[in-house]
Amino acid sequence: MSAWKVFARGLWDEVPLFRLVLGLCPALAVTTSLVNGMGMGLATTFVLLGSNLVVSIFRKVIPGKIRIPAFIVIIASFVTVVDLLMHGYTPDLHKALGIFIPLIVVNCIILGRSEAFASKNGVGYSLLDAAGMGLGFTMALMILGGVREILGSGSLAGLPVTPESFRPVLLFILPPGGFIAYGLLLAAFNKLERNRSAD
Amino acid sequence: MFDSLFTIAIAAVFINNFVLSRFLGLCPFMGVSRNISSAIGMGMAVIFVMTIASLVTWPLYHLVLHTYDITYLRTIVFILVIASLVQFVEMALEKTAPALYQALGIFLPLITTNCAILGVAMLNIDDELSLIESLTQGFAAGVGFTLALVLMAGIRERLELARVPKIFEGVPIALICAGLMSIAFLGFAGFAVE
Amino acid sequence: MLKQATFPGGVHPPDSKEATRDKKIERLALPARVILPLQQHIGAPVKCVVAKGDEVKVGDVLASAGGFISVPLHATLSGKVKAVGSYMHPAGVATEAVVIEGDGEDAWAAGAAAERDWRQIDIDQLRKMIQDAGIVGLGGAAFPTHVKLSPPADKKIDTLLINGAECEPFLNADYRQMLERTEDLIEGIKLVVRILGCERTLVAVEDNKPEALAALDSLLAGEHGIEAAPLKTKYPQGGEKQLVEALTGRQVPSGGLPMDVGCVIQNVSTVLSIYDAVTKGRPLIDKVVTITGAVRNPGNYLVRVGTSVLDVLTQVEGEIPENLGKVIMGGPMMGLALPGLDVPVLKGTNGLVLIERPVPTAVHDTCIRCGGCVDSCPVRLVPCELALYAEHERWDKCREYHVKDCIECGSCSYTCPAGRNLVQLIRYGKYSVINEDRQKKDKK
Amino acid sequence: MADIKLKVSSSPHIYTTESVPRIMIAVALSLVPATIGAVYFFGLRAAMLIVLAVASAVGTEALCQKIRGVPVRISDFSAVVTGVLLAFNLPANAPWWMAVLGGAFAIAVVKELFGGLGFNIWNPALAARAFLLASWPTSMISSGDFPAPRAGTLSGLNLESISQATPLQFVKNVIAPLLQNPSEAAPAQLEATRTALERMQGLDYTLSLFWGKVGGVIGETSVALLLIGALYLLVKGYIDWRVPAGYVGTVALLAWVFAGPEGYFTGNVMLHVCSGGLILGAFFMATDMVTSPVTRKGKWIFAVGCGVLTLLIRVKGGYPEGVSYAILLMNTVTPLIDSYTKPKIYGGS
Amino acid sequence: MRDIIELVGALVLITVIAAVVLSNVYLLTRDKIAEVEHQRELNAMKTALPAATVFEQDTTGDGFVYYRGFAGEEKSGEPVGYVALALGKGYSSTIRTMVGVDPALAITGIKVASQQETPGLGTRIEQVRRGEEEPWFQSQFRGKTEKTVKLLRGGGPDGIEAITGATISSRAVTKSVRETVQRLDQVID
Repeated sequence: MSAWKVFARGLWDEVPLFRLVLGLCPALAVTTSLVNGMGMGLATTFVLLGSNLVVSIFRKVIPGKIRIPAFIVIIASFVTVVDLLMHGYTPDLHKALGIFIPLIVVNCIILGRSEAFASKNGVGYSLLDAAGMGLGFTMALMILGGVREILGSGSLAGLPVTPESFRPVLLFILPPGGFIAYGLLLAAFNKLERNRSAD
Repeated sequence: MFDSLFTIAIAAVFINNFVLSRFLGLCPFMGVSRNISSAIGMGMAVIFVMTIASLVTWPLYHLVLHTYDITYLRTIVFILVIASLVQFVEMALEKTAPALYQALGIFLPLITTNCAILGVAMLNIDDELSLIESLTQGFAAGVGFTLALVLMAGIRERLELARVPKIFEGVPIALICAGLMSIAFLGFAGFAVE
Repeated sequence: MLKQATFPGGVHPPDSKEATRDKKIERLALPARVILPLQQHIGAPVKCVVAKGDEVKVGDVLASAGGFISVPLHATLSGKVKAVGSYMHPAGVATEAVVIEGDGEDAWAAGAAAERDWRQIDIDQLRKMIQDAGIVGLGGAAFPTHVKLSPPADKKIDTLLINGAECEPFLNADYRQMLERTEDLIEGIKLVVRILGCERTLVAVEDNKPEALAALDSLLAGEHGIEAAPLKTKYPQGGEKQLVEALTGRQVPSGGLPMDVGCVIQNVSTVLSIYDAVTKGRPLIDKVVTITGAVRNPGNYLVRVGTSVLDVLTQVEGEIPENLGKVIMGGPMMGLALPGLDVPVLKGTNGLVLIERPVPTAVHDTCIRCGGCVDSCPVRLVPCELALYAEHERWDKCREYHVKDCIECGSCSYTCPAGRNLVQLIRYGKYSVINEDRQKKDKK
Repeated sequence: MADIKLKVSSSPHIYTTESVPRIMIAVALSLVPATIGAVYFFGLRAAMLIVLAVASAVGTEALCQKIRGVPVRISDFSAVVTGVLLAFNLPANAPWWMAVLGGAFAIAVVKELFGGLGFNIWNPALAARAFLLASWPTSMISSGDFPAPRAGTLSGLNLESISQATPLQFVKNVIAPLLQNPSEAAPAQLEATRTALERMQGLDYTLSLFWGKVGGVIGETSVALLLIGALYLLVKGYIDWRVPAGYVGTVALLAWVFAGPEGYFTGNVMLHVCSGGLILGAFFMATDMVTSPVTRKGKWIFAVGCGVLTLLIRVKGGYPEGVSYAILLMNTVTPLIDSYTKPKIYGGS
Repeated sequence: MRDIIELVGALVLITVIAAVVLSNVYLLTRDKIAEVEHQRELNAMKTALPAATVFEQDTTGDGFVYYRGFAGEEKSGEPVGYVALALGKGYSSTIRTMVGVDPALAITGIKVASQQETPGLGTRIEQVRRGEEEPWFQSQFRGKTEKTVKLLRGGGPDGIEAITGATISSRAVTKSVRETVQRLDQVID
């Protein structure tokens, strides 16, 4: 497989959230705004990069039987690092994302990539894979966050983008709106994909 | 004391339902809600593990991590504890209660990656709850999860027979359902529990 | 008189019986030819004993019983066997049938038409006579009657129910026979009681037939253990299970028979056929059929079994109306829509209902879950959901929803405002499940 | 002769004269008295909201059916009913676009995404109301914002600030807090509150609720007009009496026991029954066939559940009326109720 | 058996390495985090009591925490006011509000530190109107005293105007602020 393919897979064909429907909890909980979505996406990407890197380096040393717990420890370590760094340097974002930062540890995407990819491939490919998946996830979160922020708050990245007469649809920044917006986006994605495969 | 426990329980089940308003445990919520009987099985397993996880993580945090000022290890410790707990519960059940193991067994391995378990353990700490309050929250969160899951399963069994547009089949319509359920649960907002 | 008995559920279609209610039974002239499908009952197949060219007289055996759960078939016309071959059956499939061309003489086979006193005959002999006369349940099921009259020793029968409910709209065949042959009917009932040895007999009649009830009441006044039982007019009051529940409060266990709760049910026409067979040595060769609907001469006619519907209608109507859209053999709720007119009247035929073009059809909508079908189902199924599961071929769910208990009465389809083909879908589910069961059994 | 073509179909060969459009038209007709009432009470603005909601619902239905590639069946009137019921749940001063968006949400998201008529899980009108309430809360429930019907107001209560709140809002937002924290209020204010409360117990007040002299959303105003329509549906057999009976009965009982201002068994039953949209909800929305159980036992459970939740929300919850959320919550439970209340089949063990 | 020991050993090793790495990251970020938290608190206190630049924490015998605010660089002399945290049970969360008073117990300002009320309703306690600098609801509290901190239709100098449709949140803030002012009254003499 070409390096580009490894990278690009996460951006479209296997984009988490729209294609694999993984990592739902953070996707819905924190995407009330574009920035939150991006923050969560980047934090996840960081953990993905780190865990894929470490796992692929030590993939031949880690005994198969304790593979999963070992991966979990590695992932949890990177999550803690992100948690601490964000607390120190992006305190507002850290506050907004709350317990969903430590919960990155149970995001199935990360363990999934360690298990399915990094434990079987070299460092370079594993990093590319992590970058692709991470960016795909970030992108998806940003789309979801962006849509919800525009509709629910009338702003994007905190800046007002709608005319003053627009009265934001608060539902979209409430929990039900998260589910509904995601459901609609997912269907839109299915539609795109069907059109694409029909061509 | 009893009042505060009641408040915590009602909040976790209805007002801030773990699934529908806190967005915890969504993967199993989507994955195991296709039929009612497995939803009940999964729900029971989650209630069980959540309660035990609350029971174990609380002292661990307050007596060990906090005492030695290594609270930053919380994530790593909790996830390991929960993972081994699930393993242990699975083995113990198999030995002592084979019938229960038969019923819950297949769901237990799925629970390790259920963020609601880790989530409740962390919320117990963040909300500064006492041990008994943590236990209550753990149990109630499990009940809330089960409630949402079983309701969803009932709905999805009916949806199987509905003429849902193609692009909405499967997860998208389930998400819309979750959204409408969540709208219905807004009715519990602002409950004054004394 | 008993309190008007009934069962939960059911529907109230317009009874449409006025046109033929007061029409005396008329005997139709002999047809030129009869078509007699060999298999006219549920059970073991018969063996054809005639061949093309054979001369037969009325009452001659054409096919002999193929076992205990089987009855012979008799010639209903004297003449010549014209063919033994494949002919269209009212159900729309071609089946093996014997065709007799009449000689116009109506000569009876030897031994027929002898007068006998049933009180003198031994019970086993009676059963044998009933089987030999080719008698099957005439209420519609066409199950060999002698079998129902031979309960296993471990099943104590305490109640005999005579089914005169005739709950199908339009039909009056049973009603007319109850009025015109009341005494024969009562004799026949006593005959059956003697075979079964039961203590109590109820003659069930819907309360829209007060004259029949009155006639029975007056003749039964002095009788011990036999009484007329008025039923609320409701479809499907004449269903076996519904009758048992309405009159005895018992429920036939799922998958079981009325016998399991100590009941035997015989239709009014069946009882009269038994009476004719035993006392007159007359096998089942003709049948009272109500002809009604879009016809000029509605009435109740005594028809030779095997007469083609075309012949019957030509005789009654003169010529077939051009705008004829549908012919139902039986009642409109459970009857068969005929594929054409060249099909024979069968032993179990009790009516022909003609419908003009354009044939009214249901508008098909989606289920709005009104629950009407749930309230109307006499066996308490949930037809709306069951039908959806059958539509999606979810046999596991069909089982869970007890699809095999459906009696196919059609109440659900009748009552459905969305015009859903509920009973049709459920029937599909039922036979698929039964097939699945059979395959599983075969594998073992 | 032999060429006569007979129609072959499987039994039964006769059908009821009922049909889905007939039922829906009857429901729409049953809402006519209350609609006339709404226009009388709130003027042309109410008429405009109703028309917009109906137009939006019907238009959305046609559009969705076009997109889905199924026959357009707006003539079954179900979208009309949804539109009217949605408008009935709006305050008369709601902005016009809320009626439009609500109608579109009800049909597109709550009904057509599930496959259209018969497949939706939630009552479209109520879900749309909840959507509007969550999205633009200030336009939906502001206290003091409800226009009073022209036939009279609550002004006799001498508390200017609440003169146009619905009675239950008044009880929840004004009376209850005052009685809980008497220290916050001036003695005169407290006295006035007590008087108001007493007045609300009286027959005169109940009658004014019954005839429609008290503010609220546009469809709930007159109990009398709603009951005329409900009676029509009951006589026609299009709604099952069990649902409204169980629902209203439960609310009445629980209100008497638990909703008293001064302890148990002092609740004002008529206030809880005749206001807060209970009659509208119990007769016209909880009875929605599609979203309520099909079995009789299930209907009882559904009705009692609605009653319990309604009163729970009124007494303990954040909203003063509770009817729409109670029904939506029970809609959620309906599939489960249905699968656990299957009747015991004939001859089953 | 040896297998198991090896496996457990490997896992322990991984965990220990992880712990060591993490403790170093922790040490690196600890001060920064502490500073961030301190700054956040300080900002809230400064909004509540703008006249003060430094604050001194004190705790009463029964555990009530409050701060004295001083105008200069030093925590000495007469305090320019006091700050304490008010906790009020709102519609769907506990609303934490920093309350500042001057020595005469007139409110100098309040700052809602955290809340999770209903968006669009309760959250309007923090709403800043277009073209304005500070949240209009909170700014009403400035200058109010224990007597005038109460909900009043129309607001004005004698009361607080509640947020339309969010009476519970409004009352929660108002009530908790009033109680905190009362508490401070007992503390300062």
